[in-house]
Amino acid sequence: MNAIILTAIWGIVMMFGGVFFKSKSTPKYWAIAGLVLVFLSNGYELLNGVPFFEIDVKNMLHFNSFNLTFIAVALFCTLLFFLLNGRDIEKVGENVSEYFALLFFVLCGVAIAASFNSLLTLFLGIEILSIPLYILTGSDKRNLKSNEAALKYFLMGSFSTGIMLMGIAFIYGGNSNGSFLIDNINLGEGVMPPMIAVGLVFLLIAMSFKVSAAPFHFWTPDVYDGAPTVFTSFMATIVKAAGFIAFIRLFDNAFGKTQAQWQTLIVVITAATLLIGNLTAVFQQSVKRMLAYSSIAQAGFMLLAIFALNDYAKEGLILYTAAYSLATIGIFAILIKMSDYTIDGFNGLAKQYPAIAVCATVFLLSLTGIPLTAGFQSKFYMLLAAIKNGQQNWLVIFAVLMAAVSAYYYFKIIQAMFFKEDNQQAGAPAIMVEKLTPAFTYLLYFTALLIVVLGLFPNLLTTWLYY
Amino acid sequence: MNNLQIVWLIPFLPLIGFLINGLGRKSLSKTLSGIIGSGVILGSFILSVWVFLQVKNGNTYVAHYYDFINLPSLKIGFDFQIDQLSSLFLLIITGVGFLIHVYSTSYMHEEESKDFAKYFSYLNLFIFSMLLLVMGGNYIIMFIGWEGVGLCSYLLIGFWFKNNDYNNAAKKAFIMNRIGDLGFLLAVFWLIAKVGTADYHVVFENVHKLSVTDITGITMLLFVGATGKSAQIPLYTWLPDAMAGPTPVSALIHAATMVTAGIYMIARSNLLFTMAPATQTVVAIVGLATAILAATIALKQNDIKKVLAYSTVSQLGYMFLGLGVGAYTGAVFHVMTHAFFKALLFLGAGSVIHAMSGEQDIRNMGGLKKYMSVTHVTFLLGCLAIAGMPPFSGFFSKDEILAAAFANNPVLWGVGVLGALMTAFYMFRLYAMTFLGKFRGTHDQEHHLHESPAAITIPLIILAILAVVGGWVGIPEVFIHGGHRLEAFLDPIFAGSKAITTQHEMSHTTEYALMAVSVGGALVALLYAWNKFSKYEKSTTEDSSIGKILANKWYVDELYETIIVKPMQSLAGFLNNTVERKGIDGFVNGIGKAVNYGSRQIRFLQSGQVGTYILLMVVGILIMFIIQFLSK
Amino acid sequence: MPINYYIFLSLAVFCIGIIGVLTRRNSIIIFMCVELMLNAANLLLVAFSKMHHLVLGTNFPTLASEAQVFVFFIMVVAAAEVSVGLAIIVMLYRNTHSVDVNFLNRLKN
Amino acid sequence: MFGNYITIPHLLIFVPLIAGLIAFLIKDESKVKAWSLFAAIVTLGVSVAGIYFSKNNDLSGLTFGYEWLKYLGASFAVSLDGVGRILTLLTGLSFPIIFIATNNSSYKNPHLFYGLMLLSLAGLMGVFVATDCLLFYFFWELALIPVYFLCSRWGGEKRIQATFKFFIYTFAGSLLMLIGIIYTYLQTGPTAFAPHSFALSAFQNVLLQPAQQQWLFWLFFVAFAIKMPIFPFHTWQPDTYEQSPTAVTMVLSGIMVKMGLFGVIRWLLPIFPAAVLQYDNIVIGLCVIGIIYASLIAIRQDDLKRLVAYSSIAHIGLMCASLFSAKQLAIEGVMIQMFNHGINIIGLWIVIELIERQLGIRKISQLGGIANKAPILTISLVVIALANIALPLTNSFIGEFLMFAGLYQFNVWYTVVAGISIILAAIYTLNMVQKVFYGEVNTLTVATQEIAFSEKAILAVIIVAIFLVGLFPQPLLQLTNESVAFLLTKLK
Amino acid sequence: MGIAAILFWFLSALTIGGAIMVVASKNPVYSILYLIITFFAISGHYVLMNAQFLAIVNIIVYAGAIMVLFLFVVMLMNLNAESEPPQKKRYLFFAGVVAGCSLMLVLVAALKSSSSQIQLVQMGSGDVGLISNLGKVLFTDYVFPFEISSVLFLSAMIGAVVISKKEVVHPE
Repeated sequence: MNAIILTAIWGIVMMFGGVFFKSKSTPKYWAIAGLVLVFLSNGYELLNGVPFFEIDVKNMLHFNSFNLTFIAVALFCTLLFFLLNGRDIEKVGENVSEYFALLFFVLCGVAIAASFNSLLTLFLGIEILSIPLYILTGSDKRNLKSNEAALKYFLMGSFSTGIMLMGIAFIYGGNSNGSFLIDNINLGEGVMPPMIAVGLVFLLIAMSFKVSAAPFHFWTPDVYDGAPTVFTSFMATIVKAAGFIAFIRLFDNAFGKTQAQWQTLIVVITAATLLIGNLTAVFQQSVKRMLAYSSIAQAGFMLLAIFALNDYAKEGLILYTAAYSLATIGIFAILIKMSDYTIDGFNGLAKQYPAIAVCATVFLLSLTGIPLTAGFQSKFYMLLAAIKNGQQNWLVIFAVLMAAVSAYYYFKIIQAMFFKEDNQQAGAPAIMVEKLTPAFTYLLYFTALLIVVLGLFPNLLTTWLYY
Repeated sequence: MNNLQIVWLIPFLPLIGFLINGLGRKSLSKTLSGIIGSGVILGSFILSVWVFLQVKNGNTYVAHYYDFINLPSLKIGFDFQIDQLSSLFLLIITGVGFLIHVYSTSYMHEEESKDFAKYFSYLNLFIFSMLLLVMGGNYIIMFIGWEGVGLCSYLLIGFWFKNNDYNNAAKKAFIMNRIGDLGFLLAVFWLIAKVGTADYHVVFENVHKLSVTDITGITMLLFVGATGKSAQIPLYTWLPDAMAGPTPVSALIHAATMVTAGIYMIARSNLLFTMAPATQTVVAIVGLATAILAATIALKQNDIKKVLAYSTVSQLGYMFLGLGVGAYTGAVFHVMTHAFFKALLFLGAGSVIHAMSGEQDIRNMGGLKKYMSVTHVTFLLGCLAIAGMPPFSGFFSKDEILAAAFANNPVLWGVGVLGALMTAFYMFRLYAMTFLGKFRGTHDQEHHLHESPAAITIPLIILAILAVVGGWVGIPEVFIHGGHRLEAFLDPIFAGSKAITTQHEMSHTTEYALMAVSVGGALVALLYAWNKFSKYEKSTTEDSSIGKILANKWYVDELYETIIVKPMQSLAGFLNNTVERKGIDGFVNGIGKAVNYGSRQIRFLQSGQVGTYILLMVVGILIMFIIQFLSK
Repeated sequence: MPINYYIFLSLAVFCIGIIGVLTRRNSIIIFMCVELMLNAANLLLVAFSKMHHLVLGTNFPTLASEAQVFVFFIMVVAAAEVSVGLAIIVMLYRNTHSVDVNFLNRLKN
Repeated sequence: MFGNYITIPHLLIFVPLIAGLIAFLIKDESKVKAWSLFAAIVTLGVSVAGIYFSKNNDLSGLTFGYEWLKYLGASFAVSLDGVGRILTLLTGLSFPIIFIATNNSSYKNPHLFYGLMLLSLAGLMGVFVATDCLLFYFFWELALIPVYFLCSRWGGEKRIQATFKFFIYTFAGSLLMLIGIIYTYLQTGPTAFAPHSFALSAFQNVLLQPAQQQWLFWLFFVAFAIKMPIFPFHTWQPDTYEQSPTAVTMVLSGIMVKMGLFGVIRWLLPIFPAAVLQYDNIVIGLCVIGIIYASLIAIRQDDLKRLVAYSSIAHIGLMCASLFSAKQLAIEGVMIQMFNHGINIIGLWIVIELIERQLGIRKISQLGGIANKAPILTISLVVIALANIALPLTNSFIGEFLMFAGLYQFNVWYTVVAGISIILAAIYTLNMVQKVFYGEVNTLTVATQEIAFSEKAILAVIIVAIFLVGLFPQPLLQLTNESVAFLLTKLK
Repeated sequence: MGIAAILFWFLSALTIGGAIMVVASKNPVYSILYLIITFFAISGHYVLMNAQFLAIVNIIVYAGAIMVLFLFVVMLMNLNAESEPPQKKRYLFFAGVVAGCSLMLVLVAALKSSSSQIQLVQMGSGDVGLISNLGKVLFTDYVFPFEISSVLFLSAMIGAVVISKKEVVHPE
């Protein structure tokens, strides 16, 4: 609750700040300060179970350790993102303060989507999270790619909103309680009435769209590619993670007992997502676009949690979102500083910036799922959950084979950094667009270290679920 | 503790010699390495004599040193078995070995000092391995020696490693030996699987528990091993090629000792073979066939060492014939006499080659009688011995084998005698072409001709004496009552076999008649060859067709090349180029390529047009609904 | 009225909206078709609300109002979406002088 | 030694790990060489101490499990049993040898090179001492990563593709194994803290239906088969060996392939006995095909490294076949042969490295006559090569003899076919010796010089090891006796 | 057939007809006008179901505000039938139609057997849809969503500003 209220308020603060802030870099500090505040207040709520604000939400929001932990993760990752990329947000355009305001609103949406307990709050949360993103995607107004991405995102996003509403309507119509509350939708184990089933499929499709699962992923590569890179980093991590948390909450709490009746769908979606994400990523030359596809691929793995729907799945999903977000934010933070976004642009990075290259390697290894990184632990949990579920073991095997494919494209970057020579010709542009500040470098170390620590002791995170 | 426990010294001394010569080859002078090399063998010889005296009265002793392998299901001790058979072989190996070492000090004197030392170290290593082979108390230790001698043979054949032909010969010897070794090993595995051990005495005690299949299989495989080591059909072709090595090596390894390892092994396992009549028949037939085949080839060879090599193969064939017909004593007897006269012949040939400055073609020799009298006389004695002329040693041993063959099956005897005739013929062809007539070499060579130094001639003389008198330990009953001292001596070894075979008692008349036929025939062949080839002139006339086949060794090498080597090479090439590269690796890479290809194709889904995207999404929605509602 | 009539009516409108999205290239019209889809959902929700009210209304008088409030929120969201969407379309039009969704396809593959 | 908290297995992991991290900081080439040699020797000391101090053979003897992922039932449990001891000894012995042998090679960025080498040492040690399946998997992957970097950074021309193939191949295999691990884990019983357990003992006692074992078996086996490698999963190997820097090739072929065998011994045979007995014929059949296949291909190789690579495939195939025969003799043979093969093949690589470093070539067809110039080198190679083809009194003979003897008890015909490799091995080895060392020198080899003292010394160490084990194998056999006995009780 | 039924069928026909014409009209301005007709028809449905508040909001917000905005933009851009981008690829057109119709078919098939077909919709009566009732609910039970939707509007507002501020275009 704290997070929802405070992010909304701080978003307004940032909005008005735009009028008063003189320097271009002031909003960043305000934003960071606000975020720290939100993070701490959320932490307080997580530890004490009591929010600052006593608001009767009529059971439309529900807070427990699961979603509070996730919100904490999301806030923490955003904080890291602000710290690492604050300067880059400033470079996107002139309305810096507004960007931060929008980011806060997105966070508000994230918090709502993570803690909804009614289809209404789910819908509102997702919209609050989406609409600012349409704008952020198009915020690089001078760039036609950004324009195109915004249009595509917007059109397809609102299309999926239509789908989702249709689903909500059928769910509402189908259950005889006449309620949008998740608890009331909760069905028995019997055969679903057709209306519920139709609504469920619509909702499944809409949620799949939000988490960019195939075949509803088409917006992802283009939007991630076209959006200003800083915002891609944010979208691909925190927002997508929130989508997953909403997804699993909805399908676990509302439809968990009838899982057998819709599991086939999720299997098909998971398999398709893994296949398309990994396969298409292989060919990409642009690292940014490759990461977009890789985010689809990672979504495929996260979908295993929806497929499994057990305790391991929930623990694992939190871990996965954290691991994936940290690594992706890290790799994007480096990518933003590169002058050339193609894989060849990374050639010889290790020679000129060995420490950065090592950090990037840690991020990529984590994304691949090599032990000692958080990525391994999260993939491990996903597999654990999926195998525990016991159905469709071929899907698990398929998933790991696709993970092997993913090693192929992640390691292409590692190869470029370490084993290839940089462009030695005179007049060739430098690898990095600007000199890296020590703070940036140390933060990067910190992120990498965090990934390793989580890789060794994932319980540092999962233990909060049982707080 | 039995004082025979120290027999470990016998192989240990050559090992020391090997190590000293091997490690100190740069610092040792030639004299010193010669003395060390020969001295250690002399030491072993003296010990062997002592051992011989210990076991003369029928004692046997197994010396256990340590547990080589000690597992719950298999115990193999590092054991030496000292009995009559091994002590006899010890004497032959160390005795003949010592003579050949002495001979080598002179023969190899032209080598650089480090090569000289290397040579002696190899020779010592060979003696060490050979001693392990015959002293081993179980099949494993025997196998260690068995492969060890193969290795030394490889090293010594390829001693002049700059020459690729020599290397090829060495390689061929090793590989063919290994084929046999595989058979040996499989037999040992079989034994271990069935008996649970490889110790001789345990195996022989439990032999009655084995089924006929087992025994036949084991003995067949052992015999395969023997064909490799002892150059029998089909694995004999390496031995003539092995003549690439220095001549003393040929004398020691490829005539006197190593090649008789197969006979030793079968004699050692006589009980097994006796209980496997089928194998015995095979052994006899293969032995005889080898004897005849090699003899025919030897008829047309012109290289002095090649003739001797084929004669070795042929004589080994006789030994196997003996083993096959159950005349174990005869076979061992022939091993002994053969060791004397064949070593003598090889060393004599070496002396000739030495004098001829490396020339080995007998067509370029002739009339050497007058230049090298000692060599000539000793060589002649050797030839008489191998031709089976009484009372030279070869007569007695060969006669014993042939007599046993006759008792078994007269056909075997008949073919055996035919081989004996050929032996007499080609040996005297060799003798005549080398020593009689007039010299056919270059003027330069003639100028160099000389008798060899004492280090060469003395071993020749000693061996010649042995070649003459060596057979007297086995004078058959028909001549002297109780004359066969060797048989009595070896009786403890073969008693088990004798107990279960029926003895064919032949009348003395028959025996005399058999001897008369073989000796008479050999004498005729001998005189014919003497007469014909002492007047040999170089001629360019083509051989007759059969002569050509014989001169080309029945084209067996070519046959092997065609049916084994070439197909194997092309199979390997096929596997390497096609199966490996295109097949398996192609498949693995194909997965990668397929992923790449799929990636290139699947990206076209991402057409960049919103319309298409939404269309695909709608199709996806349709599919979802169809799965959900219509798939049931 | 049986509820099925409303369901099929809504579905018809919804599908027409989808067909519009699929067949038109003018981004404004596509957007309008999306609005059509939203309205289909609205109509359905209201119909369901009244359906539930018929059954439950006597015991829970305010229960069925939930769906109508929901529709209200959908309209809110739609309004917000429209403002953003039109802003984006206008921006695009300013840059390219086209409202064709297929005009820009720099981002692909 | 240090009480209950730091035991020898822990030291085996952490000494090289910490030393490796320190090595990253030492930029000076000679210093980092000295440091890593020192660290490797200390590790060797620890592994020797491990043999000395851990006489009893049960896996709990030296175990101390730190709580690690307690709620998952995983712990940082390490221990040394017979197999572990023999392999840690091999690993401990190999690294000093490798460091000394390659002391004269200079690498770009030596601190990275040696740091990564030490890290891979730590990873390997971890694999051999882990008694917790998750921990095992951790180390299993971790050993791979440094090697990947080593090969790709310091390897030959086509290193990137070759290593990449190797990496993806093994990674895919290990992921499949991970599925198997998780599935088995979910079948284990609860512990005090967790619903299931990753402990080795739990895995060994898990009750699996034959149907479950059947597919779990393949998941594990594929991972191990790729690592070993077994025909037809072997094609990464020759390329990788060829392209890697020789020091890394030594690690790969000397030790890393043993990971696969070790995996079979520790994790496959005891856990899925029913499936092992069901599929033994298929696996052994594959192995036997591989033995002959690889030996035949080795005959046609022109590159020294590829030749040794294929010979290694053949040898490993025999070891794997023997393991699956589940006969006491055969498994004993494998145990000792793992050690011997490591020593021998490292010896072979050293010789190849010495040739390549001097002449810059390793094509058999280009070499020749080296024996004229460098007799010590030649003798060393001949001895090691002969040991490699299992000549009696060398170490390999013991192993191969026992393996064949055991395999024979399993099935005669497999033994006969596999036995042909004895002959084929002689063919390719002698061919190689002849063409590389004998004959006359040519223009490319005329500059060959005799090797330096340190290299002689290291080759001497290897040769002494070869003969020592060849003559007195019993102590090494003794080491693994009880492990084998345990394995056999599982396979009954 | 009662008056309600007649009205229902009429309004339904109007709704669907309007919707079809939205899609089918070449001229964007006509599309907008047909859309307004559709919205009015839907509002009629709301009235029919006694959801008065929604009927009014629908007309004010949708047909009024939103559609006017659309119209304004279209006029601003001076879009007409000539400037309309043609669907060049016929197969895409047919694919779209076929896909949409199939979806309709599948959904109808899925819901045809719905047990709710016998359930009736309360027409003309029932007071849940009255302004007073809804207002009460909105400001008591639904006050949180109501407040939080202000965030939505704020972000939309900021967005519109951020997006619409004029900046110089450098393509690519």
